[in-house]
Amino acid sequence: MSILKKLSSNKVALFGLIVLALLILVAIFGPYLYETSPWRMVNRPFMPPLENGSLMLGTDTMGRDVLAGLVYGTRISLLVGLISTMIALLIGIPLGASAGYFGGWIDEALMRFTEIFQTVPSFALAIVIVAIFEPSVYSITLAIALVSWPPVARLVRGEFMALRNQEYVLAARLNGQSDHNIILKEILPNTLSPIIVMASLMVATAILLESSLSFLGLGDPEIMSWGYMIGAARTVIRQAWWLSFFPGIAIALTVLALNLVGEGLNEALNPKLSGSRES
Amino acid sequence: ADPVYGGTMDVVVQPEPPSLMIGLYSNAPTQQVAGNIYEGLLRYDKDLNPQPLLATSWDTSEDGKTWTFHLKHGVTWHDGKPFTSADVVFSVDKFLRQTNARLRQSLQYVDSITAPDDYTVVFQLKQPFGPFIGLFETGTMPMIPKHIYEGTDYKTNPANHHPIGTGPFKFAEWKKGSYIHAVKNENYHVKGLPYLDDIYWHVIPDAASRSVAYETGKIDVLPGGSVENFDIPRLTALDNSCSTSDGWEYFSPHAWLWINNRNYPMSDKRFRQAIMYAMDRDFAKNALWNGYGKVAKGPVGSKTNFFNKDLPDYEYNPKKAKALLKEMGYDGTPVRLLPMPYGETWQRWAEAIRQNLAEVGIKTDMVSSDVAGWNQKISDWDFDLSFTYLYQYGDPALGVSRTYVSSNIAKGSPWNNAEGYSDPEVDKLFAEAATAYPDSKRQELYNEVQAKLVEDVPVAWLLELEFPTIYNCNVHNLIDSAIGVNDAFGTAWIEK
Amino acid sequence: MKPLLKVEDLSIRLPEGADRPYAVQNLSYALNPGEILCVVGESGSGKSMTANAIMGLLPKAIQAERGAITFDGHDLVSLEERRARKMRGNRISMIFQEPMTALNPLMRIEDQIGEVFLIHSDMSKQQRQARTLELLKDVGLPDPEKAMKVYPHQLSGGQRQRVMIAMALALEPSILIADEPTTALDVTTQAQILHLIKELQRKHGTAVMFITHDFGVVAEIADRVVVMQYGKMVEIGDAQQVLNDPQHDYTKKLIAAVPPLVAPEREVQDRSKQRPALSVKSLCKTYVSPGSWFKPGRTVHAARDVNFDLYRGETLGLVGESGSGKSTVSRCIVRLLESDSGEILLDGDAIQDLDNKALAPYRKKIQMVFQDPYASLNPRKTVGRIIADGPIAQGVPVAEAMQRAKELLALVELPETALDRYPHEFSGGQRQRVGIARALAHNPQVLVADEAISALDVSVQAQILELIDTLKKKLNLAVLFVVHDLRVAAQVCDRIIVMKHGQIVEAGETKAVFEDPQHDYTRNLIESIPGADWRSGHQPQPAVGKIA
Amino acid sequence: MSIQTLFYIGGRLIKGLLVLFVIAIFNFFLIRAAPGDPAKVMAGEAGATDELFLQQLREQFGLDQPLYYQLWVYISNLVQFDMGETYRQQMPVFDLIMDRLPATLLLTGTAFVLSLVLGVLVGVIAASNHRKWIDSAISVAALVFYATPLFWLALMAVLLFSVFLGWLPAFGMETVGANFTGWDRFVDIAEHLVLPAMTLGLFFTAVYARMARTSMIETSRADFVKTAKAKGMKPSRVTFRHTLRNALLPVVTLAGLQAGQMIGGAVLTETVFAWPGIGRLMFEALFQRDYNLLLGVFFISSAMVVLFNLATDLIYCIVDPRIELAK
Ligand SMILES: Nc1ncnc2c1ncn2[C@@H]1O[C@H](COP(=O)(O)OP(=O)(O)OP(=O)(O)O)[C@@H](O)[C@H]1O
Ligand SMILES: Nc1ncnc2c1ncn2[C@@H]1O[C@H](COP(=O)(O)OP(=O)(O)OP(=O)(O)O)[C@@H](O)[C@H]1O
Ligand SMILES: [Mg+2]
Ligand SMILES: [Mg+2]
Repeated sequence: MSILKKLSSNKVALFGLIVLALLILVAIFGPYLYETSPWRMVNRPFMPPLENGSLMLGTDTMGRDVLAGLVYGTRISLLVGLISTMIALLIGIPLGASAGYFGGWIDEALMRFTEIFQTVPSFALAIVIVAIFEPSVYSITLAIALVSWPPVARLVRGEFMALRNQEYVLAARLNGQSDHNIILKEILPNTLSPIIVMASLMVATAILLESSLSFLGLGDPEIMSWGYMIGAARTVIRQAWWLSFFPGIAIALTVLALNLVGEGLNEALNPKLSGSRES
Repeated sequence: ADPVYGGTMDVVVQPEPPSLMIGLYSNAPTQQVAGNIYEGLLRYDKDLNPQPLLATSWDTSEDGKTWTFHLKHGVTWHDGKPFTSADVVFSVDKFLRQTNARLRQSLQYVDSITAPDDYTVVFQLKQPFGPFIGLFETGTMPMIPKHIYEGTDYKTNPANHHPIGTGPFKFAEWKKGSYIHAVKNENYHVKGLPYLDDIYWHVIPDAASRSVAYETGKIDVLPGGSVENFDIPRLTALDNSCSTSDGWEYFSPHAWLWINNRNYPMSDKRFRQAIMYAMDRDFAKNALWNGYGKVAKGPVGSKTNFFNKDLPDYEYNPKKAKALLKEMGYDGTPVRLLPMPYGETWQRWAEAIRQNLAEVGIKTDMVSSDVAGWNQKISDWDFDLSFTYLYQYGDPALGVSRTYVSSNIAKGSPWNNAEGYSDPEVDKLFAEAATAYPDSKRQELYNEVQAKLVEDVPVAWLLELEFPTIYNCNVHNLIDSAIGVNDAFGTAWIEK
Repeated sequence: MKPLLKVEDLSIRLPEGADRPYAVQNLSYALNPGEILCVVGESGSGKSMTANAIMGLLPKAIQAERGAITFDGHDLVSLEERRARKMRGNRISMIFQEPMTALNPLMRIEDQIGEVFLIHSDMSKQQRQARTLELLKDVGLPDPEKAMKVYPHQLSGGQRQRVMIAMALALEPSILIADEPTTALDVTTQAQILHLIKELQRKHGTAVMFITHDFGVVAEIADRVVVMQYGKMVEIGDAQQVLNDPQHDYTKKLIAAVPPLVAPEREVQDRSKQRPALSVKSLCKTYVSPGSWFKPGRTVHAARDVNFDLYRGETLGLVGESGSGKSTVSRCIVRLLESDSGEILLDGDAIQDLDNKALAPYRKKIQMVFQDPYASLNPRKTVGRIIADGPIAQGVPVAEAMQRAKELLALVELPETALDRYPHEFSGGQRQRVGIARALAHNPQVLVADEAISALDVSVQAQILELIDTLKKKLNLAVLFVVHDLRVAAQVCDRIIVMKHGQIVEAGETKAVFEDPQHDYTRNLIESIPGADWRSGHQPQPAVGKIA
Repeated sequence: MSIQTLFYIGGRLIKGLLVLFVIAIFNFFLIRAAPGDPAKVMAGEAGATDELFLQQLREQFGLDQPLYYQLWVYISNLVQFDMGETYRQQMPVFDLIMDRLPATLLLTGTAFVLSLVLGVLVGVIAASNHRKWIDSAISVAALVFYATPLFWLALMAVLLFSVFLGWLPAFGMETVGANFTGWDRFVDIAEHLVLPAMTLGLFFTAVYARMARTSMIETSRADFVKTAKAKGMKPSRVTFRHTLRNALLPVVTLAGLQAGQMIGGAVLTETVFAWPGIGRLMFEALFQRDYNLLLGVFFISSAMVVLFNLATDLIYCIVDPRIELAK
């Protein structure tokens, strides 16, 4: 589609897109390169990178393959990022849409509700939720989703408020279309581009959040994730820099790629920024 | 070199103690700090022999039931009031009996505590109690000022915020979240002590920061367990950095895996034995504990009294483990593994053991939880396998039997017989051993019970832990008793 | 006479990807001292670009490729920036189209005007203030002392435009460039502003380059006229000559599209026996903007006791100034707004209190055409769906609805292939046709058109008007035509209602109202129409063919 | 200040209090959903326990009461601005928080001001060099900092500046035991502040820089900027008098939102740098199930958010005359 075309004409965004595509490939197929789990202690601990041909990034404190950890971590990071974003959208969009479309007391009630979530410091809330429901991929994903939906609701509400009085929406009402229809078929498709942009950035934020939680020891113990790797490597950062360095780079790169794509999308989808007309 | 006076010592305390009122809170960080402020009647040297402190001498009757303690003259509390036998009676009979759960168990054997005069205290026991003379250390039986606490609500007494003891250091200030400051007690009852002017205990919540603090010279003493084990070789290799494993003899922390004996497949002895064979405890000792510690042979630590030297070994032998599993017809039911939320090393250890178990065909699901959740799960018996480590307090009757006797099976505590092991013979042997007299008789009984337990594997013993204390070599005489940094730093001094 | 400013062979190149290679091409004309030169042309013809080039305000990506702009012995195209700055705001100044956004919202009026003095003179603060006050008085701002202290948002559009003019004239420049300064304003306000510019120009002898696309405005003020199309100048000449005797086809076409200000003779029908298709009785609507604990809400009576009937086969014009309540009334009628009281009878049935469900069958009978051809079509739907979705929602099978959409496209003179295309692929006029097709999909009896042509270029306007007229006759529609352009109203309406502050002040047959307005307000409106004398029947009409 | 503004502030505060009230109830139940209780945790630390001991603790904390009663006690204390006592430290929650809050405010405040000033400055530089190399350089740098996990950055900073270079202290808020006063103390704290404020601030610097840049570019296309240029103004003056002020409006909004969130967001930084703030306090309270303390920290940080939001709106209203408070 033309969006893709526009995206790929933006070199920086293209770079992000390529990195992201590679990451997705690694996430999907990477684990098949390793027969067993990334937890397997394959060699002596603290082997620096490049020392052993089959262990390119060396081994960690327990003699586990760092590269294997990174590969498995990709999948989990992307998955947690994507799913939590999806849940946040599933909460935020209907909420924001109803608030923005119906206005009045519905708006008031929903926005007060949103405000409560926005008033509690989000990272602290995420920590508490994960700690309370005990760390697992599910609780982490849920916690991230729960703290990240309010901006979605606000954005969607804003868009709906702006669009609900657009003439094509009025026309649809005159046509006798139901509210349900108008929300879903008339307005929602027109709010998609800012939502997509926001979602791409939310995935990035979610990945950061997941790694922060893991770093604090609130990761899923069954799962090798980047944040876990850094958290576990923190105590040995002096002996083995590579243990926290590589996962740190992996996170930064992923988040960077997502941001680049997000910005590229923003430019491609938002005519205000596309700079074709400046007057 | 000769001791010199003066100087400030910076010590790490982790985590921040909840309170310094040692009579109410008997956890390690409280004792680390308050051990300098409060004192018990006795101390113990590194071979666990009692030494005089507030009591200058003690004697026991022929039948081992009457113990008489003679108190030191001229001891004063930090507020200037004299310390007398009335304080001892109040502390033990009133205060600690009410507040200290662990001591309460032992006080069951005590019939009465009386003070014939100001400097004599007599403990009358119901029957001989082998470990009795081991109860007088600061953390177990601290002396509490009667004139401050009598007739008050102990828990809310304002003095809890400004502890008054007889120790070589006086409480000065506690900046919550940052540090605790104690200064020299000029009127300390041991002439010439202490050497140090003051001590700061720093609260540094993060282990990595603690090692950086030591490295940059901000901290003189890292008590055992306050940095991650991975850092120990590096920190000890620094210039002018010393380390010692001394000071844990009294506690001799013993680590094991709880095995919930109630459920299949753990209910099968062969399964439990298989676990013992499956674990590579030497690897754990070397990779995780930097070679510190000792692979545990059985329920009693090798430094604890009445250790049985002739127990068989469970060596690392996956083949044997697999054979045992096959023999019992293990169907591959996965078991839950609950790591101990006490830091990196424990987490890594759980990962290693999970891998060990996986290799012999036992699938584990790791369950994650924080300290509270972990406590709760163990207390509620909601686990299959879980880590723990417990102190032995120098005597199996104090620190070992509690884990194995069936009278101690009760929901609600993570420190009793949580694994649910029950064997009448073991119960009987432990009960007899605690009150047998003299020690040779006890040794016999304990040997027997250890052999029985090692065969049954009610829990999977891991290591006798050692937590080396790392300190600046300018500090001398840091550790001079069996409780190490938990004792007062009265004799410690800093070379200029 | 020596020209003040000379544009010679100017070509401005557009960046790649623009809709054409040059914004303006080989442009040459001169501006004489003291004259008003109007630059006219349709949207995108390069009018603003030329002005920007003169001011040295071309966007970075756009460069004057060739040519010269000579002023006071300097070539403005090649003049170095530092010296050009001295000229800007001082010798040449400019007013922009949008008074609402052309002022800095965060600065007081006083400071924004004072800034000009600050840059170009060394007046003291007091002097600056005094001059500012004088200027504001000059441009006829009410209560100038107070106006100095306010922020732009506290002024109306017309007032803001006056501030802009004051600012532009602050240093008595030799040249004033006005880029569509009245397009966004009401007719009455427009008349005042035009008057003001003319006045000031006479007083100070300023040369004015006036950019507009409205021939009425040209007729009102121009001395000379430049006509532009696609970046090229197609005609230049005296105002009278260009207006009344255009040479170039394009100019002819433009002028022909301007509706003459005479209401054509119409057959007056007696409809008293007919039942009205729509009947509005004592309609009231009041907006109360919510106040708070200590501040009373703002109350606007947007419709007060509005009464009228509308019959099939007739076009009723609803005119009035901005804010007089036209949209309010029309939206109440179609039940997009809830009225406060009064009755709305559609084909004899009262519909004002029906709930959504009960209203559904009536929705078919009354439909609306919207103002903005860009905003009124959902950009994510195909034209076919846009037209068919209404009937589909009312239960018509999809295939049948699509078939009907095809017929409707033919009816509004759009190709059948439009069915599967998206709105952005169409021009404004074509989109408006889609909008009309959508409104007709239900076979309505009443069609409400709220400013349905205001957003379109003149030539396109004419086409849409004709289409509506044809359809009205063909389908025997009752059309409520809301419009602020009286020229248009005069041409298309059978009867006219004039609104002011939510009330109907005058109603009657179009011709009667125009020729003999009863109410002062109506009279004032008619007099404010720019170039009222031109093409009002008092002068000979240009001989032009009918436009397609 | 006009009576209207006062009324407005009053109204907002009341609304804020209502929100806080709901949050308090929400948190109350959330926290009780966690397994374990403070008595267990404390018993656990003691290394030995029996039912009697647990019972004593629960009685002392009032945890033996039914849940609705505990809630009632909590709420009725709260409306009297009493947050109860901490279970561990046995002191009023409010005192403990007030003890730790200044440290957090110092850290986040410094980071906030630093990042706002630096971010806007860098953003403006980038925008005024739009599409030149310096713009790209700044954009890339901002993106990289934006994408780098905070805790990782903190680790690297400690490694570099404290361990290898030895320039700056790696943890704590001041040199303990040095007993500095006056200027010396100020310098001491400042030195300790550098690393944590930098790590916390860098991320936000990146955020503001990006925001300021976009906003500047967008605003520079506004009509009134054209008007200003048409007056013959120097570009620098156009930028600072006209573009910047308008471009800052969205930055102010964002900054207000984030100022509130920074309080809670400092947990990571406070952990790595052993900064004795309330983020860390919360973290510990959570794991110790110190309900009152945890609720207190949540309440205070939420209250800060409410206050910051109000402050933002007031500032916004001062900066932007179009905004009328009473709306
Ligand atoms: N910033 C820009 N970048 C690219 N093309 C532009 C830009 N600004 C204007 N154009 C193009 O330049 C041409 C002339 O535009 P200009 O603004 O001068 O038209 P105009 O006659 O003023 O129209 P209007 O009546 O709509 O104001 C148009 O084709 C337009 O698309
Ligand atoms: N939603 C609203 N809330 C409050 N006041 C409103 C609202 N909509 C319109 N008004 C006010 O009602 C009055 C009539 O507005 P309306 O839109 O009907 O005027 P109009 O004649 O259509 O004007 P225009 O020619 O500008 O379209 C105006 O004063 C307007 O400010
Ligand atoms: Mg223009
Ligand atoms: Mg209108």
